[in-house]
Amino acid sequence: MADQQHQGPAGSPTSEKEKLGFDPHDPHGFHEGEEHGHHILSMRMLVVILALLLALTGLTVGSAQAEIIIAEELGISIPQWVNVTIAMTIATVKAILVVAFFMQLYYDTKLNTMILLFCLLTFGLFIGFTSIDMGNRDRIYSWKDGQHTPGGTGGLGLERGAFDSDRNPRRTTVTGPDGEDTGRTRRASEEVAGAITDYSADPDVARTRIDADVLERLERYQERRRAQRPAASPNRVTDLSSPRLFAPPDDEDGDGNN
Amino acid sequence: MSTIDTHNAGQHAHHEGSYLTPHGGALATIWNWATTIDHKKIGVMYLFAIMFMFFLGGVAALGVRAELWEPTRVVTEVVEGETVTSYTGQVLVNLAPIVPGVESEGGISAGMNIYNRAFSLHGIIMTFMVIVPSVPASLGNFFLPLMLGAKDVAFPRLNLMSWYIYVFGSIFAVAAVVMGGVDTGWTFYTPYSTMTDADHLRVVFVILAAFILGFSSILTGLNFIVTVHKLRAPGMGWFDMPLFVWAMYATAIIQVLATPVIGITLLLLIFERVFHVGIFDPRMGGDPVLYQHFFWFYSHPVVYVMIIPAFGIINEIIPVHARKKLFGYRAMAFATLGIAAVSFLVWGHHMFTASGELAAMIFSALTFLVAIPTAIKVFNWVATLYKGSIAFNTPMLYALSFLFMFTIGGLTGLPLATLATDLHLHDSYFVVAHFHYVMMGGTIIAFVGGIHHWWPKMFGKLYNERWAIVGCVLVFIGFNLTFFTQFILGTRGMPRRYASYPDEFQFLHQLSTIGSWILGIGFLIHLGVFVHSLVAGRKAPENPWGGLSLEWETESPPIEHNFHHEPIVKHGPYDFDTVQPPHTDPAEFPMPEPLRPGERTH
Amino acid sequence: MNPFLGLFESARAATFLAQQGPVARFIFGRDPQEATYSAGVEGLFMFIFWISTFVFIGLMAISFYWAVKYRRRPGVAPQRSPSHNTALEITWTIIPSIIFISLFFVGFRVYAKQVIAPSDAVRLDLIGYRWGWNLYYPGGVTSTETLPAGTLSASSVPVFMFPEDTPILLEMSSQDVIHSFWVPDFRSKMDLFPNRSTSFWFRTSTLQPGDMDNPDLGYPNKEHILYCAEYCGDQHSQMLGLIRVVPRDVYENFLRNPWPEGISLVEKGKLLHSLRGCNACHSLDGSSGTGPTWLNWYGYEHSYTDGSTHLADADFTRESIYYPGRKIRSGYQNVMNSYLGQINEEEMRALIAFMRSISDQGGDPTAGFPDEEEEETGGN
Amino acid sequence: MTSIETGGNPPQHNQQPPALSTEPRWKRQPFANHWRSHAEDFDACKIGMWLFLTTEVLLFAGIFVAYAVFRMWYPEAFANGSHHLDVHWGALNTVILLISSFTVAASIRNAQLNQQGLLKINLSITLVCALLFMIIKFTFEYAPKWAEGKRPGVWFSYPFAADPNEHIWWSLYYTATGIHALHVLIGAGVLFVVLLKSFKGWYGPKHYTGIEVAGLYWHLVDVIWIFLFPLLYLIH
Repeated sequence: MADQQHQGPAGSPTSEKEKLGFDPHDPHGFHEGEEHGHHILSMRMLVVILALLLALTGLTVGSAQAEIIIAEELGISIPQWVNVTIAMTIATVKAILVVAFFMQLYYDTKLNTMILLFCLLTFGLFIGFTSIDMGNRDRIYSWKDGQHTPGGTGGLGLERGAFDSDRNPRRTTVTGPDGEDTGRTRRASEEVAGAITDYSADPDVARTRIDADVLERLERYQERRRAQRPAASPNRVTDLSSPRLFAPPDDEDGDGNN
Repeated sequence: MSTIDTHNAGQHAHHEGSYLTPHGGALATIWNWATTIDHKKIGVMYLFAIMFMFFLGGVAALGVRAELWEPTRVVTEVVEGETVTSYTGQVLVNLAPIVPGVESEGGISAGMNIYNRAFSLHGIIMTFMVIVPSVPASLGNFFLPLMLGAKDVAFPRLNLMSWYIYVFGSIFAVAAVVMGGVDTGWTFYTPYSTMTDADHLRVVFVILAAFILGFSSILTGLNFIVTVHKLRAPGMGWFDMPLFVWAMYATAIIQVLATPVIGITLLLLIFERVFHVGIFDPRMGGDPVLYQHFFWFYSHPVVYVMIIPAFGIINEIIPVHARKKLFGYRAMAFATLGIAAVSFLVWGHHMFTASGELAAMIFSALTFLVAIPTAIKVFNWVATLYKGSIAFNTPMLYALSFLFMFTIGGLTGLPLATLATDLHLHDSYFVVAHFHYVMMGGTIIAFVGGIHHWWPKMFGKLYNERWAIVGCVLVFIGFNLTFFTQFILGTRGMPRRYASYPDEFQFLHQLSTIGSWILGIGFLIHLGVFVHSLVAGRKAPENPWGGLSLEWETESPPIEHNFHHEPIVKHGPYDFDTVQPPHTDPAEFPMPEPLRPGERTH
Repeated sequence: MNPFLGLFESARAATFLAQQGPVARFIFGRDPQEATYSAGVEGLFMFIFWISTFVFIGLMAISFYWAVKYRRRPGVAPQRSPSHNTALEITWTIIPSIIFISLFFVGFRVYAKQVIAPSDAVRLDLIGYRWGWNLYYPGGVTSTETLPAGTLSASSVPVFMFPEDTPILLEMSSQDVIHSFWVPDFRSKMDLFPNRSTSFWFRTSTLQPGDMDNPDLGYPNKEHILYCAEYCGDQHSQMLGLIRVVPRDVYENFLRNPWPEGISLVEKGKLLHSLRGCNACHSLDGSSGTGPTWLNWYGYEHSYTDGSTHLADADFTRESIYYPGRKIRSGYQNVMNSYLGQINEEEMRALIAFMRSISDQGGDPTAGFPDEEEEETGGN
Repeated sequence: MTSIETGGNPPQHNQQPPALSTEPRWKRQPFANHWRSHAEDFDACKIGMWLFLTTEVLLFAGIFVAYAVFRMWYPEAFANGSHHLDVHWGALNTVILLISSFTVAASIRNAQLNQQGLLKINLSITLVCALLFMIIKFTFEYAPKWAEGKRPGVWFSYPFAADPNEHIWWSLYYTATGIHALHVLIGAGVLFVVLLKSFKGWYGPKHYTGIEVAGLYWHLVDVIWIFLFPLLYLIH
């Protein structure tokens, strides 16, 4: 009785199906013509897969070691992407072997494969878009940086048509020290900078003094920017000099070292 | 109606009572409910737990609105030669003596700190404990198997476990509230969330609560996916499913794929707070923007976990109460799946102001993709009304309010998806109003409408239609008064999460606060209607609205195993023009004239 | 230039028309700053607004009309009606898609203007902290003026002066948590991060003689309120600022002589107390906030979390401001940021003089800087 | 009973008929009454488990994303940190996990073929492998590194760090391997329950859902390690 029930329907499924117009045990034809879930892997197959996996492990360790040896003994440095590609390719192959055979996905319903693929797709979206943002924050940096000067000097940067809001800058006539016409015009913002430069000569306001030599200042500023900018992400400023809020219990001075 | 009774009558000699029939005494009944694996009982327990949490979150919201009645004004006066500074207009500061962790002598900070705790509490409870589980865990649990013609969900014990996880997580959250609450906001943005309240476990408790609730969400989603795949009644193909089921299915996919990411995010956040691992801490080389990516990778898709079930409910309410085949069934189904798919591509629009121009551009473009299926849905709902037979009862009024408010919520999403305008509107009251129009005006309104729609089926009792309509109208007025003003506040420059504001905004804030009271009264009326119905409601017929999906075939309330016989599906869920609904009187629900030979309706 | 050029031009015309009118003024309140992008943002918003309003009213009118016309009548069967119409469905998919695509392009176009400053912009550094802003003018000058307590419902609002008709580029970073620089009149904002620098630019308007937002000033000026838009803790709503656009000569004069004429060291210290955000945590009336009050701080011995007591003299005050984590007052948390590099020697002197002036043990705050003498006083 | 009455076995069938109680457990294992057959129950459990594995993969996705981003920013810190890991222990642990995966796969085969003795042996080997993995992890990897000050985040006190951001590497290392080790422990716990049940004869040709599902989980733990191993130990 129990067994009979476990084995599913009594009677002829075909006739039921014909009578009802669908298979009552598989109403939407989901499993039609599919025999799955009960595949029994042969022992030989299992051993072969294990052997492959162990061999691949050896290969990936070996290739990583070989690279170090090549780099140290022969002095040839192999680009990083080679290392990454080899290691990740081998890892992927290993994972596919485990998933397809040990986990029997190869013999399983298509739905489970779909589930795994959707999972990987989501993973891909997550890592892809996050990397796009985190790795490309400097992409428009060349437009945003490099030409501005502290205090504003104007005109020294490259003229950029497309994104320059100041297509028709308001220009004013530059007058000399005694109010005479010098025949030059300058941009609005230059005037402020010029005004500041003038003060630098005034000993009373030494605090507000900025270097008269704008070119030199521009160079120094850009140098500082370059120094601040790690190779991979130029606009990150990591200030490690500031004391840490949370020091370990035995870290008296809060600088992270005991 | 369509059930083919192939049974031998003798087989069902035993009588099956309603699932609400008590088993023995009070203790036995409580034990029976606490250990039940019946999806209906779990759904009902979820419903009441969610209503309770909604009440808690609502009280916090009223507190927030009360604080904003007046800005905090700094008054300095000279008393006996000394300058004394005092503050007026603070409301919540009166709670300082009973809120642990707040210095009642803290000057201007104390009241603002309590305000911050209030809005954080409101956000955390409403997001993680109300809206995310609201429709799937309560109505979904109850009606998904019924609509599929199944006896239960695929994994009933897992379902019970998910309920207990929900309770466990909520207890953590409530414990944190009792300990004084947190002021992180529901987004837990680092580095603020790793620095605030540094010597207290409150924040960790709340994060842990959200983490635990994630598992509840995952288990519900997993259960639903397998249920939809494996337990559809014979004859029910994919496109014979009610759209509520489609919505649950799409929701479940998002829950399964997105929730684990919030799991790891919150885990790392706990590590950050407890062990200071530095992954999100800028002082140690970590990155707050990375946290935002992690957080929104979950929390944007979860916005669709919140709203897609509401679409599902509206998809049921409108055709049934308009007695009209839903317009564009397949478009609806594909739009649901489309929204679910696109939901994973747009999280970056929460970070337009966090620099990253390339990503901003990509995410802005992708965000507009969401608008297309959403627009299709709205058009389809409106088109469904055409030549229907529209009953102005509570569920339908709620569905129409949903149409009104969700359309506003959706349209105001456009300037937020547009890069340039978002830079102005981001983190302003415009955003607050926008997501309340979607989450509250969309999800909660649909949820309440859905509860009214299915209440007779769930509890076998009718409710007082007149008072329910009064409640609905009050909710509609109160909601729009509360939140429409906030759109204008936002465009005029009111930033969100402000405990105080310049005087120019006061009038609109006061309107908004008055709206919140009306809204509160509306919900209290609904509560009264529900309690009255449970205590003294009239017995509900099997099919009070003339619905066609399978849940209307069984009794009200359903029997313990849902159906006396496994139903066999022979018609679509919305074929109102060709099928007389089960258990209905043709005089009350007359059919359109039969087709003339050669005539096609679609 | 590209196939969308025509689209841009027509959209630009549409946004220009859309931004005019009382509805835009009702929605946005003040006029947009006459910078390059502010009007564009507002126009784009109004463009979306009018499309949305049209769609919304249309949809609601149809719904309402049908809902009433086809309301249920007892015993009356509904009419037959189609349940789908491919042509209609495709139409209402395509048309919104086209609108959305164009919105994206126009939005991106304006966004590019918002994030990319002109090459001749005046570059200034802005630092956000809880709960205030420090703007560094050339030569290290910072703001020296706050609005009276209570203005804009905030305890202190620093005033930042900018010269008229000048593009300004702010290089921004944060000291502690994330903040966001939002000037609603400019219709744009940008976040400040503790570990990366972001930028925000705007063009100040050309002042007309009638621009007198603050009539007490003797010169034309325009004022814009600056808000912190990213939640940053207790006094997030107090983190305001006032951007004051002034004539160039006023600005130049400010850079030359930032402090008001004849200001005493103590008054300067008192100004710095609110300008540098000390007031967010340290009260002057004896009430305890996030940090200890300054009233009767100087010259007294206080106990610290490590069990020690220490006299608050000038040196200790200096150490507490520059290295706040070294000694934590009992009953308080280690939350203060170091002001090393932000408060220069003169400002430090002013702050100490101010603390002395509000302490019973402070002695004569105007009497120079005699540390030895102070220690004697404290020892008594 | 007609075959259209397919709503699973009615409740009363869930109780074992007393006459059959001497049969092995797997022969009289009922299926839940909302299923139509054992096969459906088994299928559903597998789909459910795959969905659960999906969530596990996406949980680890967070760590992989953090790894990718910080590696992009601090390549030096990652290269230096990676050099401090002993590739031999890592490789040994990989081999141990692969073998354990093999024995779990074999134990499913044993259950399918009713080889009760081998089933128990294979499951026991798996548990021993899990134990070995954890011992190696804690004794030879965590303990010495922790003692040398190679610790996560703020606890990092290794004096010879060449890059200021090396603590980030260690944070990720401990987080990734720690969460993975937690999964190993959970997997071992589940397999231990399976082993106990196998002594009571729960698993056989017609009923091996529990062992199949536990096995899937164990394989996933293995797959994640397959990726963690090169990322942490091999890519300099």
